[in-house]
Amino acid sequence: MLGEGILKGLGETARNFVGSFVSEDRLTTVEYPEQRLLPIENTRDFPFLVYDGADPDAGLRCVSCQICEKECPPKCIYIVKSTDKKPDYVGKPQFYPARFDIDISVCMSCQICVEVCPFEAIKMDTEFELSTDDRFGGLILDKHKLAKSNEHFQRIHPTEAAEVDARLAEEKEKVEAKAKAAAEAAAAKTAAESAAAKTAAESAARKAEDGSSGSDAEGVKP
Amino acid sequence: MNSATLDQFFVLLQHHLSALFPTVLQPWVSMILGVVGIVAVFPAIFALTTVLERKGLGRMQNRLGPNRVGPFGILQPIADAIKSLTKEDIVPRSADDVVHFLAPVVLVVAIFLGYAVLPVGRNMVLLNIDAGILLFFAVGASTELSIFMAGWSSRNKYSLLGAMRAVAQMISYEVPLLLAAVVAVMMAGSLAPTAIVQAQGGFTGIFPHWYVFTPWGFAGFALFVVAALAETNRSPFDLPEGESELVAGYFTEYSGFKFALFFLGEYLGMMSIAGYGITLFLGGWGAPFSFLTFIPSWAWFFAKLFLAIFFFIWLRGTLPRLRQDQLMNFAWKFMLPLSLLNLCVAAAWRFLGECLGSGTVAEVMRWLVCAAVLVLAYILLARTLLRRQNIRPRSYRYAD
Amino acid sequence: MTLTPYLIVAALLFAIGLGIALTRRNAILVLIGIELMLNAANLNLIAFWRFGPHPELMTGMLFALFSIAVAAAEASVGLGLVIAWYRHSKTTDLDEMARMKG
Amino acid sequence: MAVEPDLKIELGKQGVFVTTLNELYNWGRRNSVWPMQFGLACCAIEMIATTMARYDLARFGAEVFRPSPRQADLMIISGTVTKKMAPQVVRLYNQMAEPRYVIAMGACAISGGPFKQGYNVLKGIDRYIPVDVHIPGCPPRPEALIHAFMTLQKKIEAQPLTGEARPRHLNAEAQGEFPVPVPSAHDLNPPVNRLVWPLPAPNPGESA
Amino acid sequence: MKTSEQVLSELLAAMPEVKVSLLVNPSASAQHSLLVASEDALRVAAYLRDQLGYDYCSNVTGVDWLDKETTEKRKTSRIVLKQVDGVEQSVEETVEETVKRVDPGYLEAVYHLFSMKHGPTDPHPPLVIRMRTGNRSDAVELPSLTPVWRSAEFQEREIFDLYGIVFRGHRDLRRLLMWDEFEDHPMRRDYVDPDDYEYEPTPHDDVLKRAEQQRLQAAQGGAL
Amino acid sequence: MSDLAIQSYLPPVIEVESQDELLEVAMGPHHPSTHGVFRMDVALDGERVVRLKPVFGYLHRNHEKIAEKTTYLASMPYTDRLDYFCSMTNNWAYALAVEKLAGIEVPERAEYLRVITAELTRIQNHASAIGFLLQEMGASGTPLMYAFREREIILDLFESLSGSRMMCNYMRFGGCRVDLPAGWLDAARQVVAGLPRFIDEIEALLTSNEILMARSQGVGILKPDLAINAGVTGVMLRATGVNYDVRKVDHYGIYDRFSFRVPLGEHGDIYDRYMLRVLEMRESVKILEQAIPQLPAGPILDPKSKPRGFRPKPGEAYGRIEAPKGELGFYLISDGTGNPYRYRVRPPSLINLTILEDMCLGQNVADVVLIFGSVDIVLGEVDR
Amino acid sequence: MMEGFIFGLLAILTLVGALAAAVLRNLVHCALSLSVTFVGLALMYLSLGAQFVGLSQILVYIGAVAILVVFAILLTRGAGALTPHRLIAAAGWRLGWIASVAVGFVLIFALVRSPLPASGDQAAKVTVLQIGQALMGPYVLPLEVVAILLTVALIGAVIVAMPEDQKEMR
Repeated sequence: MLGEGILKGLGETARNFVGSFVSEDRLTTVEYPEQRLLPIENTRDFPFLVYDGADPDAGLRCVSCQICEKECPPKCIYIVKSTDKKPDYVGKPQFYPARFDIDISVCMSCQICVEVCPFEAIKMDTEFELSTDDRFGGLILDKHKLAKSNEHFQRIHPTEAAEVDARLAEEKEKVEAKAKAAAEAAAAKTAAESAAAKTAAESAARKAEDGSSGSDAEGVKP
Repeated sequence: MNSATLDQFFVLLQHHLSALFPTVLQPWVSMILGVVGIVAVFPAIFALTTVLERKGLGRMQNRLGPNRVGPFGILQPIADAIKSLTKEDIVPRSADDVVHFLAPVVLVVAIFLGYAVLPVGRNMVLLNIDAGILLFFAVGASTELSIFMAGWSSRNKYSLLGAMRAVAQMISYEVPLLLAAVVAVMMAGSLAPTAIVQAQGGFTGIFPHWYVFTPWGFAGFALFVVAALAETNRSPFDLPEGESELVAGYFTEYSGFKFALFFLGEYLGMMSIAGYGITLFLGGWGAPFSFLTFIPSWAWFFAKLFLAIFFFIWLRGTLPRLRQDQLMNFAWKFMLPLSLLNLCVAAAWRFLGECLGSGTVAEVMRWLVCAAVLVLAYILLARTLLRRQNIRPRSYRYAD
Repeated sequence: MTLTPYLIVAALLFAIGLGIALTRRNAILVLIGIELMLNAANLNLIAFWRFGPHPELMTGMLFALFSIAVAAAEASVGLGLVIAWYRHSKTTDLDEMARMKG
Repeated sequence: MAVEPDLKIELGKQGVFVTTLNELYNWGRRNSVWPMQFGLACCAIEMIATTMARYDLARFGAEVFRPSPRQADLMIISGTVTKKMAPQVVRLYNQMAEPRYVIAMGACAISGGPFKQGYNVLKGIDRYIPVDVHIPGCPPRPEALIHAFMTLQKKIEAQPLTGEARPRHLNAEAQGEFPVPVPSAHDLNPPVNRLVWPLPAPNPGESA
Repeated sequence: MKTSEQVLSELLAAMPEVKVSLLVNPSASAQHSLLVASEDALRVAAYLRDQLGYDYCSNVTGVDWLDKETTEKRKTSRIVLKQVDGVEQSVEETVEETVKRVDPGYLEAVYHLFSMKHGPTDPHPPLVIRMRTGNRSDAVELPSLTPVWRSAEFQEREIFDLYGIVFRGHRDLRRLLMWDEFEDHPMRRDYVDPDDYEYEPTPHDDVLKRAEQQRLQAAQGGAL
Repeated sequence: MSDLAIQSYLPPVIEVESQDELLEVAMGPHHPSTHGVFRMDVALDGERVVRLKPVFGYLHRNHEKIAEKTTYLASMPYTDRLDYFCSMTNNWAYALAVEKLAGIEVPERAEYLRVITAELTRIQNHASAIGFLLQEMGASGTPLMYAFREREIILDLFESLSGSRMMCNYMRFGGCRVDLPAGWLDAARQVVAGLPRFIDEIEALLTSNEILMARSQGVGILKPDLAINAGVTGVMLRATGVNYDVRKVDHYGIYDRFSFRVPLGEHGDIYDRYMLRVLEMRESVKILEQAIPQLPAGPILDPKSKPRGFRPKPGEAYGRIEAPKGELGFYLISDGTGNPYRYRVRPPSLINLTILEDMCLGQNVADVVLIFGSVDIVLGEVDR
Repeated sequence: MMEGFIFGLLAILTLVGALAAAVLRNLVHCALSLSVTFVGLALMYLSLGAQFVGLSQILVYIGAVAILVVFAILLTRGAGALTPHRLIAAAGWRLGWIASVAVGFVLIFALVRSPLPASGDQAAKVTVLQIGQALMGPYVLPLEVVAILLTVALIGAVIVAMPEDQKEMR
């Protein structure tokens, strides 16, 4: 009969109105600046560069292989490779980015850079409060703004970070064991050994540069 | 302070204040005080209503609504007012600037006039004239012209279409609105709002003699409410400003202060029509139960007003809007016959009362007869309406 | 106040209404003129009722009421005719209507 | 605009009163920002989500989405502005009454974002109209929009009403109408409004 | 449903005069297609729809095939008269020469057809029919299949817009996506984007170079 | 060729008394009800629509051109932005086409994950579509709010799975990108358990509402033969009574393992479309209830699939799925390089609009808005 | 004194409105100024103590007649541009004005010369109740006639203004 459906609808809204005072299901508002949603672990927003230790410059994992720059769908990464090298987390000398810019006014948060990075150097941040009235100053993030510590990574993505840390530690162990073995085997040939390490690192970097190979971390092992 | 003084608090205040002036000026001062009262109180309620509406809608939609400006967001309308008053006032180049300016002014002035005869409490009416209800309808009729002025002067297709719709709708619903109101006038035997309220004054047991508790009164009230919704362009009859088709209806081209005036006018119109609905059917300033009469009359009036406003908000939060032709059909093919029938039923009620005499059995008989006629008519009319529109619930088949 | 000023106003109103009806070409405006003349008559009725010898009889007032009702009827039919004519001939110009003769 | 010049003079004359009036005015403007009902692409959905129950932009008094640009204060450019759409956006902006604000929501609105390699995509709406707040993200989370909204509020609050730094709408010489680009055979004409989008430094990245 | 080969043979059986051939798709999907001559297309389409039940034309699209320049080395053997030991003899000699061949480019319209009539449970690969224009510049007309399948209406307009194929017999052939004043066909493979990266803040070399160029130009010309 | 008598399906021509009495209105591209930046050039005779031309391209973002300039994988995040309500199904359709092109198998667990995410997507899309339809009908947002309330819950699931609320970029050629995080399945089970209550609520609010019925029944009627000829798919098609659901037709993925039914309409009007969306939500809940407990263990990505250096053999493929809006297809031509030679999206939203003119002619303007809303389009997909 | 002042204001309002309706070029402006006249008249009735008639005047003339006129103008596309000067005036417009001015003159002359009752001090209090009783009592026949007239006029107007094709449908 005419009016029945309308009354039913009115009942539904009334239920929600009353419910909003008594039930949490019926008042789903999260008052953002004061309250926040529980962080979701996988959340991704913009990339950042992970560094180990305390010094962002020294501990940056990025070896400036430029894979992410090539694979980035909207082409928002800009890398200038350094001319010199510095040791990475296993102590192997590597290139590092002299300049690493991400234009987050272009970035589409697709995570492809993270997927393709063989060095676990670039990860996704969860920071979203980036609105600014300064388009260039605020939205083009340089190396210093991008660099965030591994602790930060562990805090925002604990599961992934734990995995990554375990893998890196394992690698480091392997490398150290190898180095130890090599050192024991050829303790005398110190000069020759250091030269070999250098070539290995170079070849790894070359491999990494080549787009078709080096898709996984194994590729970098000396 | 006893309850009687509290009840007459504002009347006495007006009296004492005007007594400070020389005798010649006293009626004028008293009048001005009344006007000031209306002009101060109702816009304040309007401001409160906007924030309550936004919060109420929010609650219906599982959210909070404005709550950051001032405590509980209560200062929100003040911020809106400051913003609106200082916002640039744009008059479109091709617009008719005089009419464009006059339209909102005429609207607000006309609607304020309607408050002159609205009794907001015992002895609290600005003009106690004989033909008060007629004044209300006359004033309501002139708001249509201002809406037309707004739509026409903007020289915008959407505005003009919105205005045409609004005027057509308001004219159509004015008829059932008037006819619904006439029932109460008939019974009270007066066009004066105060007399109508007084006619609903007494109590049977603890229950009051409000017209809404009679079959014809209830039907009249329901019809009045529906027509009032349409008359004030509230959901589900908010077609003139139907933003899904017409952007913002007749005030599309209005900005800043003038837009605020329209906004004000619209809400004042809603409150005034709600006030008359209360006066005609809900016993005006009367208390709902005999043991509650100690609460001042004006408090009852405003309590009822807020309830009515809440009802409007509730409807708005629930219902989608009708289409123009359905709206018209509804007015002419459903509302009009039903309200005419309701007139007859009211007359019958009167005569049955005289024929059957007094006594509980006679009362109940009368009640049942009148109610049955109305319910029957309602069912018949509703059925025809739905059948003509070919509306029915459906069932669905599935393919595996 | 006396009766005369009201009657003068009514007379002026009547003259203006007559003027509109006689001089404008638009059919709607002609109707407006006729309405004005009716209103002038109404004003007369009310004024005579008010200043007449027997205001308590309400004759003038009631007559004015009926006149308003009749005027409303007249306006609705008149405008309906104008619209119908406009549908037919696409003009509201009386001179042209006369020229076309249907 | 009628009120503004008078207000300005008034404010200039009276020393102590200025701050209070200034504050009151900015408080009113800040707390009653009505956005225009206007969405372009993906970000529009997040904008709608922001007004919905969980995030509830209404708490800031900003759920009054006005369908008509005349009554709106804020234009949230939510999504990709294509070259075909750009003239309409500028026209809408021109129709808004002062004071008016623009939030460029999402990568596309700021710079063309992921689609900036496209031939029909405008490389940032700030080529044609002044933007007050940029929100990066694709799309930005609803909280990010609220954050931008608060950033805008702070910006309004900090605006002095007199002097050089006064907002555009109190500056009589400031541009009111912005030139609307015309679609032509290969591109929009002009491709950029130099008054809002000046020539950048040779290497803007360096300065950051 | 039938395979493309079966459809082809049925078509040729019914209308032996039409020019239809099978194009084999070497990829894993094995969705082969029928190449239909443009003058027969409408008849073939109508037959497919009305007789073979392909009542649903799902996808219509254009493809741009550029002029293809193939260089191949060919070994040709020919008989040459040579002085061998003073005597003229005909000797067979193998010569290697490079031949440059230019296959003219063309635009292609591809239609993917399905059947709704024949069973909502019968899985079938799409029947693909294609039509080719004569070249990429002046002979770009193809018959419109909108009269047969209404679903082609907007898609053919889109192809007209983005590829520049002119569909004869289309009821409303205007640009679909780009504005009406636009003159290019942007999905063609040789289309050059308007140079509007000028002020991109993205610090990529070429963009920076262009920004610098623009700056210089502006400094010289003082253009706004 | 003119000797050929072909039965064509063309929109009706509305007779008008005189052309100059028509009111030409351009609804859009910023019109409040056009779901973004769509424009309709409408000619009105009074309130009756006598001519209607849709105008597209205000959101033409050159998706196809960009895809042809970049690698196969890099297009995946762009597909998220096609129909920005349904990134999961877009991902799936694209992955399916590439899998067909390159002949990649999908592990079983990944197939289940795809079904689960796709059906969740369908539910939130249909809920939002109903909400927007009611918004157009002027319901001041309440149904939309309820729809978005549930959508937020589903988006939370997506976010915890893929990292992003809307732009999931979750699927890969030959599987999915990441496995489920801990506790996801339980959360999903809880969400699915709560969905019937939500659908009941929406139905109580709307289904028997007389105003909704009055506005939608008998309005915007679409005939089945025209719908088929015009390539209309999805809910729009099934509301006319044609039984065609790509999930059932193509048996793609693992939909054969679930028992679900395809609701069919009868009148092909707005109300049928509304009801079909509601009923499809219920069927999706059924699928989810079956799929979640059945989820097998195993790998989620085909080992042949690699993120970089993906070069399928030359050839072409057309892959399609039943997206919430209709048949979403991807047509790819490979020339053996890392970039597709031709990349084409078959957008259901665009093709479903073909019959907009047919449905709207002769109707009231207010109905046009509703009819348009009932088609359920997303401009990102229409214009690409 | 006060009464005279109010009367003067109202008279000016009424006459200016009427004059504006007579000379303005835009039809909608004419209609709007006409409603100003109606308001002026209504106020005059009110000041004369004819409350009921005054309010009825507003209800009927503003709420119905003015709106009807405006609608008619819109429906006949007369609301758009200004009417060109040459199209405002009817063929014999000079004659018309002369005639109307003459009529007005004669009327006023007659008024001034005729002896009129100058009472009106006794404020006759007429209540709505009395009007109702009069309408239901001695004036019941005219009331019925007017009612029938209105109904017929309503139906007639609808039929006249209905488009041809719809008429045939009935």
